Parts: sequence; C-alpha cells; structure tokens
Amino acid sequence: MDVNMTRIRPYGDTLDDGYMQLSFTLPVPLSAEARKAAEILAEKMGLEDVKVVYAHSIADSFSFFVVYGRCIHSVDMTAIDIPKVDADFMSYEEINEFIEKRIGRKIVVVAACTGTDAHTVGIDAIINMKGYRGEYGLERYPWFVTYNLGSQVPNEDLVAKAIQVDADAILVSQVVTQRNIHIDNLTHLAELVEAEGIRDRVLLIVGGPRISHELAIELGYDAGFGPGTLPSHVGSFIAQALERSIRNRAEAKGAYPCQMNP
Amino acid sequence: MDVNMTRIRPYGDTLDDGYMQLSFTLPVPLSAEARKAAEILAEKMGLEDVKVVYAHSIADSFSFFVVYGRCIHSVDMTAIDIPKVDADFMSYEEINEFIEKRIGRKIVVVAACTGTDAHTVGIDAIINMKGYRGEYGLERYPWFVTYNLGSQVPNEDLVAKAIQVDADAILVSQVVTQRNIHIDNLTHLAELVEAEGIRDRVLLIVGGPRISHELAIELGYDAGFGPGTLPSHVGSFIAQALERSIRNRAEAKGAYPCQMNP
Amino acid sequence: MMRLDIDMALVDRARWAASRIGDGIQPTIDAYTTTSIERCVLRLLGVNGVDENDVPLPNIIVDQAQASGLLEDGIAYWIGSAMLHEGASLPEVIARLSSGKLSLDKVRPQDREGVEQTIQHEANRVCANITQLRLEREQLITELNSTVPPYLYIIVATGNIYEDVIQAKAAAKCGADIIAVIRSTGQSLLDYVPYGPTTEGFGGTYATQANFRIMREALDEASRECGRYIRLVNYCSGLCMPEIAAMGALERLDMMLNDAMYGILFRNINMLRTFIDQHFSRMINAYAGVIINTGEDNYLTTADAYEEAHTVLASQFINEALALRSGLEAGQIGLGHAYEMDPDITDGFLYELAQAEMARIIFPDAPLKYMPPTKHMTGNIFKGHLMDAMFNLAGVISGQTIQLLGILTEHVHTPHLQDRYLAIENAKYIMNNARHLREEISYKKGGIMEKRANEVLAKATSMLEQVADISLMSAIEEGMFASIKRERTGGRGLDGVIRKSERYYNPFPEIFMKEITSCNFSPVLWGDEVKG
Amino acid sequence: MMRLDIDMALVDRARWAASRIGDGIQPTIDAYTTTSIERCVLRLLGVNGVDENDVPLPNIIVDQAQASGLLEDGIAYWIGSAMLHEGASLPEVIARLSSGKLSLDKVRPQDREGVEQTIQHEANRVCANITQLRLEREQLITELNSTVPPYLYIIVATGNIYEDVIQAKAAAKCGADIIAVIRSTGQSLLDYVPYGPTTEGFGGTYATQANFRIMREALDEASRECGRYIRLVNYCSGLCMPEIAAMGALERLDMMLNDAMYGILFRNINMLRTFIDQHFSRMINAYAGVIINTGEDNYLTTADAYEEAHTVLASQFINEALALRSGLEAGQIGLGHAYEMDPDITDGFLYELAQAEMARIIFPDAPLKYMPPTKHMTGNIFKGHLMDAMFNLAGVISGQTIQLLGILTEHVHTPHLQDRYLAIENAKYIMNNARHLREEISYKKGGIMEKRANEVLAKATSMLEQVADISLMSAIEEGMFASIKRERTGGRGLDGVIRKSERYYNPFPEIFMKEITSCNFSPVLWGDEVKG
Ligand code: B12
Ligand code: B12
Ligand SMILES: Cc1ncc(COP(=O)(O)O)c(C=O)c1O
Ligand SMILES: Cc1ncc(COP(=O)(O)O)c(C=O)c1O
Repeated sequence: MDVNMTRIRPYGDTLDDGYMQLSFTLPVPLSAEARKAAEILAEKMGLEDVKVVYAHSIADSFSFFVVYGRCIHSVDMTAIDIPKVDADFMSYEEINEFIEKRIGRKIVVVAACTGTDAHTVGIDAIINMKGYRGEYGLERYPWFVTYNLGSQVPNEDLVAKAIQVDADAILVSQVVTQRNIHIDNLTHLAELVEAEGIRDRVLLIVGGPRISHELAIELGYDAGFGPGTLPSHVGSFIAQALERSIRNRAEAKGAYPCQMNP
Repeated sequence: MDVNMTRIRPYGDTLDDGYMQLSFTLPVPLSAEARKAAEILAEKMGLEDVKVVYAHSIADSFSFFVVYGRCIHSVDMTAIDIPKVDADFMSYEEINEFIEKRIGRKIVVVAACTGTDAHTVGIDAIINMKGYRGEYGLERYPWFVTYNLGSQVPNEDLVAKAIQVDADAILVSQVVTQRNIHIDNLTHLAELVEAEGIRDRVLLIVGGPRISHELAIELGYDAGFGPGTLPSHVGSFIAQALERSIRNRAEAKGAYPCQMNP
Repeated sequence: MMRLDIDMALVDRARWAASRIGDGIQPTIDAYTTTSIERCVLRLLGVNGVDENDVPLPNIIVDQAQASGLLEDGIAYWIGSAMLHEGASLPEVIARLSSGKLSLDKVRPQDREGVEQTIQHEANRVCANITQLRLEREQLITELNSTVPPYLYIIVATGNIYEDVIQAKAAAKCGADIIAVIRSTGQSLLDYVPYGPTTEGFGGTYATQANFRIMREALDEASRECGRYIRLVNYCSGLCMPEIAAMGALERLDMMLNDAMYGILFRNINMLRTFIDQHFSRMINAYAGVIINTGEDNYLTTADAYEEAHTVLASQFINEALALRSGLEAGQIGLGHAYEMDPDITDGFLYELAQAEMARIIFPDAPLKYMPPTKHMTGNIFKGHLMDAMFNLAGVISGQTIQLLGILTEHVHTPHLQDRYLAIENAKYIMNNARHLREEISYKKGGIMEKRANEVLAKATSMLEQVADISLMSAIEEGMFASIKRERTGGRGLDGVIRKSERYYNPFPEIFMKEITSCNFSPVLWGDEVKG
Repeated sequence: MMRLDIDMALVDRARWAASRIGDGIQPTIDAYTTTSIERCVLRLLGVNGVDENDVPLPNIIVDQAQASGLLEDGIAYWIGSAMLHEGASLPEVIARLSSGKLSLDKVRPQDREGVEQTIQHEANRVCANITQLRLEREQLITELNSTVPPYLYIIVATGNIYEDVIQAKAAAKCGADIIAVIRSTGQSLLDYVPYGPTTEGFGGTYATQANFRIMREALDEASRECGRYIRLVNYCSGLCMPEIAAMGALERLDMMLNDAMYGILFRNINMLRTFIDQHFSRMINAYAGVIINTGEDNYLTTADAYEEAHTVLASQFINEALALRSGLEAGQIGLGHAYEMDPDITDGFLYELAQAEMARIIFPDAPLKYMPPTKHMTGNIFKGHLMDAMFNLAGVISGQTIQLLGILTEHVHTPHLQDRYLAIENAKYIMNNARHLREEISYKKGGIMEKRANEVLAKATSMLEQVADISLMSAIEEGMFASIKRERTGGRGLDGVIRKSERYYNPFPEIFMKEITSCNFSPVLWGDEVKG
C-alpha cells in the first residue's frame, strides 16, 4: 500500500476512497426534506457521494440519520508535531533502581481528584497499592512517598498539602469534562501553584480520560496522561523529569555561584 | 423548542449544540500523531470541540477512530425544494375503482431488474401476487396486467417487451449501486426508450434502496421509489399519472384537430 | 422448580444475620432526630419557599430552633405550642414564622397532649393528601399500564428542567417506562434543598419540588399519549433524604434512589446521620407507595465485579432488613445490582446471569433494579452497544423488574437524544426477540452458574454474620464495605444529629406505620402483567 | 443427552427419502458428461493459458472436440489417442494442441486399453500432486491451528485481488479464521474461467487460478504470522463448477461454495448440466480434502425464514445425500443454514436457536455453515450490529462449526475494513463471553423450541417424501423448491451436456473414488480442538 503521508484520507476498502460514517439527529420531523437536509449537511462537511442510509423519526419532532460518504479532506501527517511525554518507560524495578542511584532519596508526590470531580478510580489506579492492570500503584514503590487526598478536593487543599510535605510532584485527576469544567479547574490549579511560588520546585501532572499531553502542556503542566496510563508510565516520567530538574538546578548553581553567596 | 428552520443544526441534548458522531479508518499505524490526524480531519470537516473517544489499531497498518464533535454547519430547510411523487395514495380498492371509472381499461406494466442486477426481491414485492408487508402486488389487481421479466434482463429486452405488449408503464429495479453502475444502467434504459420513440407513451418508473424521486427525475424518469415502498404507492401513481397523460393527450387532440385529419 | 439450585439454608442464615444487623442499629436510630427530619416535618406541615437570600424557610426555622436548643423536642412540638400559644391556625403560624414576626424561642412550651391534638389534626390532613396522590397513581397504573417487565428505565441529565422535559417525553415516546432525572453533581452534599424551577445543573438537574412537579406533569401528559403510565424517579439521598422523600410524596414521584449506606460510603456523610435519615425517609416512601432503588451498583464502580460480587448481595440483605423496618413492603424494595464484569472474561455472561438469577431467587418479591455496564464501557460505542445488549438479554432471561438501560456513549457524555433512542431500541429488540427464553431454558445442576451463585452466597453470608457480630457501625469503621473506612464521628452532617428529649414529638411515624402495618395498605405498584 | 428432543424416526425417514432422491438422479448423472467436465479433465492434465483473444485453451480444445462430435468419448480418450498417434508426451501434445499445430479431429482413435494405460499414468501423477497438497494442508493445520469453533468466516470483495490481499490479511490479524473471496457478479454464468490475476471485478473478484494462488500465498504468510491456519474459500458454482474444483485442488483452497441445486434455482442454469457438474466437482473436492459449503441460505433471501424453514432442512438432506454419493466424508459436508428471521418476531431468537440446534443434532458430523442476517439488515448499523450479536450467540450456543460473520453495513456496501474489524470484535466478544453457555443450559421438554424444531422436521420430511416419489427433476419442474419453476430443458448450459458413448473415458473418477472409499482417506479438516 502506497500511502502518501502528506495527504492522508480515510480508508473504506480502497486507498484514498475517503469513506466515513456519520450519525446525528436533526430537530425536525422526518420527511423527504429532512433527509435532504441531512444530505446537504454532510456535503457541507466535505463529503461526496453522500448516502443517507437510515432515517428514523424520534418522538415525532426529531430525525435520526446514519450517513456514509467520501471525505474530500486530507491531512498532512508529516506536518503534525505534537509534544510527547519526555521519558523512557521503565519497569517497577528499573524505576526504583533509577531513583536510588540517581536521586538518592525518596520522591514525594501528592495526588487528588479536585474541584467537584468525584471520580477517583483513575487516580487510585495510579497511586494506590492495588494499582491497575496487574501493575502496582506508586504507593507500593519503596522509593515513592505518596499522599492520595481522594475526591472533590479543593485545589487550595492540594497545594497546601504539597507545600506541607515538600512534594516533588502534584498529580491531579480530571474526569468530568462537561462544559469544559476540567479546563477551568486545571487553569485554576496551575495559577495557584504559580502564586504560591512553588512552580519551579514541583512537577505538575494531570491525567484523565480526555487528557492528552498536548493539552497538559498548553495548560502549563509538565505532563498529561490519558486513558490506559499505567503507574509505571507515570513513575518513569516523574523519576526522569525530577532527575533532570535536579541536575539543571545544580548546573544553574554552578553557573551562577555568586548568586548563591550574595 | 424554538427551532430556526433556516439554520438547522444537529441536536445532541440541547438545541443547536451541533453534536454528531463519526467513525472512520486512516491508513496509518496507530500513534499519537494518527490520533491528532483524526482530530484535524474532523476539524477540517467543520467540527468543533472534537473528541477522539476511541482509537484502535487494525492489523498494525490501519487505525480506526470514533469521534464526537459539534458541527458548525447548518442547513436552511426553507430553501429545500425537492420534487415529490405527484399522487394521492389510494388503497387497493380505490385504485381499482379509479382505473375502472377514469381509465376504463386495464393498465399494462412491464417490470424487470435490468443489467447485471439479480436482486428481484424488491421488484417482486411490488409486482408479484404475494406482495409486501401484507399488501398484494400489482399482479393481484384486477385492473392491472403485469409482466415481470425477472432478473439480469438486458434493457433492450425490457423495452422490446414494452413495445410488444403496448405497455403503459415500464418499471425497473436497481439494487446494486457499486461504482454507480445503476446510474449508467438507468441512463442507458432512458435513452433506449427515447430512441424507440415510446417515451411519451410510457411512464418510466425506477425503484430500489438507493433510489429517490429526486434522482429519478434527474435521470429523466417519471418517478422514483425508495425503501419501504408499497405496491399501492406505485399503483396510485401509475393510475393517476396515466389518467393525467390520457387527459392531456385528449386535450392536445382537441387543440389541434387539423393534425388528426391531415 | 428453582431455576438455580441455591442453598436456601444459607439464604436463611444470611437473612437472619441481616435482621440482627437491623436490630442492632434500630435503637440508635430511634434515639435521635436530625435537622433534616425536622425540616421535613415542617415541609409536610406546609412550610415552603425561600428568603431573600434563597435560603429555604425550613432551614431558617430549624436552624433557629437548633440554635435555641429546641430541636430535641421535635419541631412539631414547637409548632403546636406556637399554635396554641398564639391561638393561630397552622398557616398563620407558618406565615408569622416565615416573615420573622414570630420566633419559636419566644413561644411558651405547651402541654404535650394539647400539642398532639392540634398537630395530629394537621398531620392527618397532609397524610390524606399523600394517600390521595397514591390512589391517583394506582388508578393511572390500572388504567394505563400495559407493558411487561423488565421495565425500561432511562436517565435524563441536561441540567435544565425544561430541556429534561423534552428529552424525557421523547424517551417515553420511544418506549421508556421509567424516567430518572439525574441530579446535579454535589447536591447530595448540600444541607438544604434548592427552590424553584432550575436550569443550570451540572451533569444533572437539581432536585427541587418545582422541578418534580414540572416533570411529573409532563410525564402524565406523555403517559396519556403513550397509553402507558410513565414513572418518575429522583434521588432521595444525601443530606436531605427525608425532605426529598416528602417532596416526592407530595409530587407523586414513583421511585426514589434511596440506599441505607450509600451516603456514608460514597459521599462521606456521617453514618449516624445517614442511618437516622434513611429510616424516616423510607417511612415516607413506604406510605406514599414509592418504590425505592438501592445503590448496590456503586460498589462495583470501584471494586471488581467478579471478585466483590458478594458485597452486592450482602448490601442487598442489609438494605432489605432496614427497609422492612421502615414499613416498606417487599414489592417496594427495589434492590440494586449491576452488570459490571470485564467484558473480556471468558464465560462472563454466565457469571452475570448467575448473579442476576440468584438475586431473583433470593428476593422473589423485590422489584429488582438492574444496572447496566458502565465501568468497562469505552469510547468504542459499537462494542458498548453489544455489552448493553448482553445486559438486556441477562435482564429478560433472569426476569428483572427494572432495567436501567445502558447507553452506548457511557464513556463519552451524558446521553444525547439519539443515544437514548438507540438504547431503547436495543432493549426492545433483545427483550422481544428472547421474550420467553426464560421459560425455555434451565441450568445445569452443579454447573458453572450454580457453583458461582452458591460461592457468592456463601461469601455474603459469612460477611453478614461477621458484621452482625461486631455491629454495622463497627463494620463500616473497619472498612468492611467497599474497602472504605468511615469513622463514627466523621463525615458531614453529624452536627445535624440531635438526641431526642423525653417530650420529643413527631406526628408522622405513628400515622405512617399504623396505615402501613394495617392490612389494607398494599400499594398497586405495577399493572397486572407483572404477576403474569 | 439430546439437547432438543427431536423425533429421530422422522429423521431416519427424511434421510431415507433423500437417499431415494439421490438414487433416482444418479443414473442420469452417470450417463452424461459436460463440456465443463471435459475442460476440467484437460486442466487436470495440465492444459492452461489463453489464446490471443483471451479464450482459455481448455475451451478452445473442448469446443473443437464438441464440434467434431468427439466429446462423447471423453476428452481424455482423445488426448490419449493423440499421444499414441503422435508418439508424443502429454506436454508435447498439449503444446501442439495449444498452438493449433494439432487438432483432435485429425487424430486416429486408438485402442481403448492403450489409451487408458497412457492417460492413467498422467492422471496418477496429477492426483499425487493433489494428495501432496492435501497433506501439506493437514500438516499446517496440525502445526498451527489452535482456535476453537465456531470458526470466524469473513468475506472480502474489493474486485481487485491485490486489494483483497490487504483486506484478507487485515481480517486474519483481527481474528478471522476463514477468508472467502467473493466472486464478481455474473461469473457463474460465464461458460469459461477467466485467466490470470484480475483487478477489475464487480461486487467481487474473479475466480481465476492465478487469483487463487496469490491469495493462498498471502494467507499462508498470514497463517504463520497469526499462528493459526487461515482457510481460503471460493465459489465452486455456476457453469464451471468442475474446473473451479480442479483449480481449487491445485491451489490448495480449503473450502468451496458448492451446492447441488443453487445454479438451477438461483442462476437458471440447466438442471441436467448442474446435477452432472456438481457430482464430478464434488469428487474433486472430496479427494482434495476440501470442505464444501452448501447454499441453503439462498432460499431465505427470497422466502420468509419462519415460514419456509423446512425447505432449508429438506435441501440439507438432499445436499448430504448427493455429496455422499460423490465420496465426500460427513466432515467435509458443510451444510448451510441461515439466521434470517424478521428481528421483530417475538421469540424469534428461540426459533432461530431451535433451527440451529436441530441442524446440529440431525447432522452431527457436518461442519455446519451458519449464515448471518442479511435480508432484514437495514441502514441502521447499530441495530444491525445487535442482530449480528444475537446470531453469534446462537452460533456459539448451538455449536456451529463455521460462522460467516454478519456485517453491520450489510444493507449499505460490501464490507469496509472497519466493518470487518467490528464484525470480528463482535463475534469474539460474544463467543468468549458466552463460551460454555452451550454446556450450561438445557431446553424445556415440549417447549417452544422443541415444538418448533419438530414441526419443521415433519414438514421437511413430508416434502422430501413427495420429492422422492415424483423424482427430483420433476419436483423442480413443479416449483417445489423456493417457489421457482425450472424446466428440464430450460436454463443455460444444456448445450454443454453430452451423453457418454460406450468408449467414454475419464481417468479421474476411478482414482478419486478408490482412494476415497479406501479406509486410509480421512482428511484432517480441523485441529484437535473441534472434537473437544
Ligand atoms: C465509575 C464512574 C462513576 C462513579 C465514580 C466512583 C469513583 N469513586 O470514582 C460514580 C457512580 C460515583 C459516578 C458518579 C458520577 N458520574 Co461518573 N462515571 C463513572 C464511569 C462509569 C467510569 C469511570 C472510571 O472509573 N473509569 C476507569 C478509570 C481507570 O479510567 P480513567 O479515569 O480514565 O483513568 C485512567 C487514565 O485516564 C489515567 N488517569 C486518570 N486520572 C489520572 C490522574 C493522573 C495524575 C494520571 C497520571 C493519570 C490519570 O490513568 C487511569 C488508568 O489508566 C464513567 C463512564 C466510563 N465508562 O468512562 C462515568 C462518567 C465519567 N461519569 C459521568 C458523570 C456525569 C457522573 C456524575 C456527574 C453523574 C451525576 N450527575 O450524578 C456523577 C457525579 C460524580 C462527580 N461529582 O464527579 C460522566 C462524565 C461526562 C463528562 N465527560 O463530563 C461519565 C463519562 C458517564 C456519562 N456518560 O455520563 N461516576
Ligand atoms: C437478498 C440479497 C441478495 C440475494 C438476491 C436474491 C434475489 N432473488 O433477489 C442474493 C443472495 C442472490 C444476492 C446476491 C448478490 N448481492 Co445481494 N443482497 C441481498 C440483500 C441481503 C437484501 C436485498 C433485498 O432483498 N431487500 C429487500 C427488498 C424488499 O428491498 P428493496 O430491494 O429495497 O425493495 C424495496 C424498495 O427499494 C422498492 N423497490 C425496489 N425495486 C423497485 C422497483 C420499482 C419499479 C419500484 C416502484 C420499487 C422498487 O420497493 C421494495 C419494497 O419496498 C442486500 C442487503 C440488504 N439488507 O439490503 C444485499 C445487497 C443488495 N447485495 C449486494 C451484492 C454486492 C450482491 C452480489 C453482487 C455479491 C456477489 N458478488 O456475489 C451478489 C450478486 C447479485 C447480482 N448479480 O446482482 C450488495 C449491494 C451493494 C451495493 N450497494 O452495490 C448488498 C447491499 C449487500 C452488501 N452489503 O454487500 N443478494
Ligand atoms: C442511592 C444513590 N443515591 C444517590 C446517587 C447519586 O449520587 P449523588 O450523591 O451525587 O446525588 C446514587 C448514584 O448512583 C445512588 O446510587
Ligand atoms: C452455492 C453458491 N454458489 C454461488 C454463490 C454466489 O453467487 P454467483 O452465482 O453470483 O457466483 C452463492 C451465493 O451465496 C452460493 O450459495
């Protein structure tokens, strides 16, 4: 198959045929005109050969449609450059060894599901002993000290705890995304951390089913983790990022010795 | 609900939220970049708030996506003006009575599934005794004489038969639509009928799951019938259209009497 | 013939243990009242509305009474005293209290007998009202209901009651039998009930009396159009359990999410507060002919459904024991369970079916409420739709009563209109296509399913016996439920728990329990078809 | 224990009637040969290729022979004569015939015994080749196969063999066990087999020997990658049945759509031609260890699946009787049936399951091929996906061997890549989730299912007895199958039917039947798991 990476198009059963499936509801009673409207809408979206293959009336005043068509748009994959979590993934043993050898002290993390969000399963999967998909959570790692504050924690409390225990990383989980509540809440947390003057001392990490690393970076976080994240992914990142930042800080010290002894 | 008919948009759970669902496959291995490509593609189609909610690798070299987003396009329903089959639907009894009283002779129809198409279930549903969804087919109507030629009939044979039995209507079924074969075949049939000089004497009617009246008109047919058509729908149209055309022809005769006796 | 050979001796032991658990906690429940119970009494007596700061009047009056140390006597006692003291009618007293012209701490305590007489009269009137509504429901059911169980239960959750109405009616027209208005996030932690119609809920719509009324009216209309009685559900849960029960009774809600331990475990509400509140709220539900839905599904959103199946059963036994103590009939106790196993388990369908059949056998008269797959739903809406189908199949095979429909977009968003249509289509197709499969098949003696069911039962029984030995509250303190530890004095709402005084007075429990325990109370909950 | 109590006396009667039907038609079959059989003999002897007008050489030679009236003796007789006459080797004779340097009508007929000796030798070599390929397959199966039935059968149909390869490999990686390359529309009516790799099929890809080879190679590769032997299917059907059987044998195809009556009823091919061709083609399939798939599903695409269920069963009996007469082992007779009832029938799932269980009981050793819902699939891909799931459930419960996967877009287009992925995901989920349900449940004595199965059986039996009484060909003339009437002398291909002369010679039937009926032929068709 000779795929042109600069013009990727959907694949039905032949390269570049552009086939895709749509389903949606229009707030009008079912009629030949409503069907036509569905077709026109799909055309406006850039579909050709539009087939409205199913149309069903919902409660007399709505119409549901299933549509197939060929998308005329294409995407240049070679131009896509998205940030990726900067870490080599290591195993449980490797992470512990890495911390022992290269950092030489336990890493302290605080974690919570903040705001009105009460979905703790995701953050628990990362932090708690029990872990996720057969992997232990960070709590079980001898070289991590963890504080999992649970659900619906005010951002203020999370930051206060981080200061209190001198945390190396703040882990926040956001699952509910309705009306972009997670964006507001994450922005608020980032501002708080900044305002408390600890931003350069902690890694700020967010996770959740709708979180991407790209989004996390946009919001000023150090990393973002989406669905399917394993504790070791997060552990690897924290260990390596912390080691980097300690090294940088040390170098910074070396570079400006006068600043250290004013 | 206060729907603006000039700007219809998809409805998720609030008027004009624009929500729709997409699924498609890209011919690239699954990766963060592929996910991003799916997102960009949806954006190019005019979706906002795009969520790639599922991404799955198919056979290492394809990626399947389920996407939700809000469509920014809208459709002006008030501007949609599509042709509709011009008939009042009547029942079995009404149709027979109509023909008896207003036409006064039996209506002759020939029917077939032409070209390479072998899907006879649809045309049989309309023509054969047994009928469809509890309705008798036209064969059962005392005021119809029907010839159902079956499947994979050459267009030439169908037209020849129509001439032979002096048919009032030619009914053609087209189910296979791959590579638009039905369009080619229907165009060919219409041209044949024209070439044989019988176009003004017969009603040319097409049906099938992907046929709309609009398409039929475009192709120069008198009517098109899609999924769910019942024999009585077709019977009503034929009876009424035939009556109209007989009436028109009679009027035409009246208007140019000299032409009749040259 | 029993469909699955369940060890009935174990069932008896489990039920007996649950009964001991109930007996253990009941004296504590009886010794206390709560601010929410007293606010509820006020609501029943007709106090409604909010002040200029949107604070509900029941809260204002009860808070004042609590501050003045009057609450241990029961707010009814003081209202009665006020009527006698002021020589005013109940509406007048309420009006004076509401406008701040009268304060209860200024009222001279009256003779208990006189108070009782005065209030009893008013309470009877309210109760007659509720009975009237119950009869109205029963009549509608007899008149209209014609579908067969499992009843299709669908949620709406737009946050705006008026949008909810559109969604709910559409769902009813598609074939839903029961509509639940999901409550706005966080309402369970509010120590008051919001007021009036609301349009800005979050992930759900606020439970207010006005919202109840708006939706009930809409559904009555839909019932008539559809020729089916469409039931309405809301959440009788959180810090305002009793008040919401009262609101539901007054607005003819048909079902209420109402669990004895949910608030403790999953919302960190104080356990004393919860046990006391659930008891009184359940009496109201019992009297109003409401079916409660318990929340056992919640265990499985955090725990593994295969490993922790016995905790669901144990909780069902406890919910049953406590519900019976509040006067709920077996037919009103909609015990919850859920289809939440990992879809990729080999023979997972057999384990789910075993669990569902087991619940059906152990609680033969309960209108079991079966919750759909949620946790293992992903953005793969196609596979999700299949998981929901298998859930629907398990529901119709095992003869569930209330089937909360799974939605293919569970992982994605609160249901859109089309998601609901597809969910109902799914259930109708499966349940019709396999309608009598239940009667057609039997299970292998000693097979996978029978073994599984008995294992789960054995584990639940031993868990219940342990709980009964150490007492329910200690068991919760030790984290025996959902691996969550709660302290007796921890959680929200303990400040609203008040030990009753000698002269504590609340007219309602007596009225409720008298009617309930008299033979002539047996609400019509479903049409005739359920028996069939 | 029998899963459904089927009246076995009726089964015996039905089988006996089918046997009488077979006996009735066999003498006619034996008396004739056809142009396609003779072309097939040529192909087996090594004639291949096309002339400058793309006419296949077997056609050119056989047409000439027919024109000269030589065909009644069998083409093998004349090839043998030519070898003796010209004193040339087989390849040489073929080369001369191909180049037009030699014409059979110029050949002097040789002594029958000498011809036999000459040709026999060549035929044995070819047969050894086929045996070698069969053993190769058996070794691969033993080495690789590790899945359990129902085997997942998936179609590809792009029209382009190279695109088909991409689709087929992707499907194998998703979990398909069997790949069928759907044939281009109308090929069954071609009286020749197209040549070479093709890229322009219509609704399917041409069946050519080159295409067979390309796909088999691709699937061998996929088999190794997936650690599962991936089977390849094509259509041994239409006017070239025997030739395609030969091509399949030579390219190690594993299964062939091959029905005794499909061509007559659904393609209006002459009945004599069809009966003669199917017999010879099945001998080849038998010898090559190929599993045939009969086409009973086709009845239900035009007739109602509930009303006409007995015609499917009747046809299964006839296909079995005729297949046995061609030397096919029970394990090679993949009788077809289909899940085609209207999804909105109450208890439709029970009727489908009854039919599937019945087939399983009546044909215990047949690798039943179960066809998915197609007719009632609409553009509602969501409901369609559920119908496919119920079909998959019926397949795993009733223990089908070959499950042709339903595709959610059945109403819309030939399957796209993602449709196939979703179909396989559907089957894997359902079959794993309910893997041992079959062993777990039993059906009610005298229940809906048992009654239904016995009704269908009784109807099929009386139909078969009627057919046996009037003979199969008369029955078809009377429209007893699929309500379609076909005349004995009607339909395509009668001109290719030739009565054999006294000296008719064809070396293959004898070789095939000798090996087949000797005890040491029992092809390895599946891995060990099937028995388990
Ligand atoms: C379980 C559940 C609940 C449970 C939660 C129990 C608990 N203690 O967590 C209960 C029943 C209480 C609940 C309630 C509600 N829920 Co809920 N719930 C779910 C459900 C079914 C599963 C979520 C889950 O546990 N996933 C499993 C975990 C392991 O996955 P995860 O969270 O993605 O975590 C992984 C990664 O994202 C990552 N990760 C996550 N966090 C973090 C953090 C860090 C630092 C890192 C590194 C990684 C990381 O690692 C994890 C492991 O790989 C989803 C639907 C679904 N199937 O997704 C709805 C869902 C999330 N809920 C929803 C809603 C609306 C609610 C309610 C608001 C409904 C209501 N009005 O009552 C309430 C209120 C809750 C609240 N205030 O937040 C919606 C959210 C819609 C949206 N997108 O905004 C969903 C999608 C359901 C729906 N379709 O309506 N819910
Ligand atoms: C049954 C069937 C067959 C049967 C046909 C038997 C027969 N005698 O008809 C068999 C098994 C033979 C068959 C074969 C093939 N089929 Co086919 N088949 C179907 C199937 C499952 C159902 C079609 C049907 O009967 N519908 C029921 C009737 C009642 O509906 P209808 O045709 O829409 O008719 C109604 C209206 O449209 C209207 N109408 C129809 N015609 C007319 C005419 C007039 C004049 C009027 C007024 C009204 C009218 O009235 C009818 C009643 O309401 C569809 C899939 C599906 N579920 O739709 C595939 C389908 C149509 N087949 C398909 C294909 C590709 C084939 C093959 C080419 C495959 C192959 N390579 O072998 C072959 C070859 C057939 C050929 N040469 O045409 C594709 C077509 C794809 C496309 N859009 O182009 C489909 C969609 C399946 C798929 N997804 O691949 N098929
Ligand atoms: C018994 C019960 N109450 C209440 C709720 C709802 O949650 P909240 O406490 O957020 O209102 C649930 C959730 O499923 C429940 O099961
Ligand atoms: C036995 C058999 N042969 C052939 C076919 C395919 O059709 P065609 O004759 O168009 O190749 C089918 C269709 O399902 C079939 O069942």
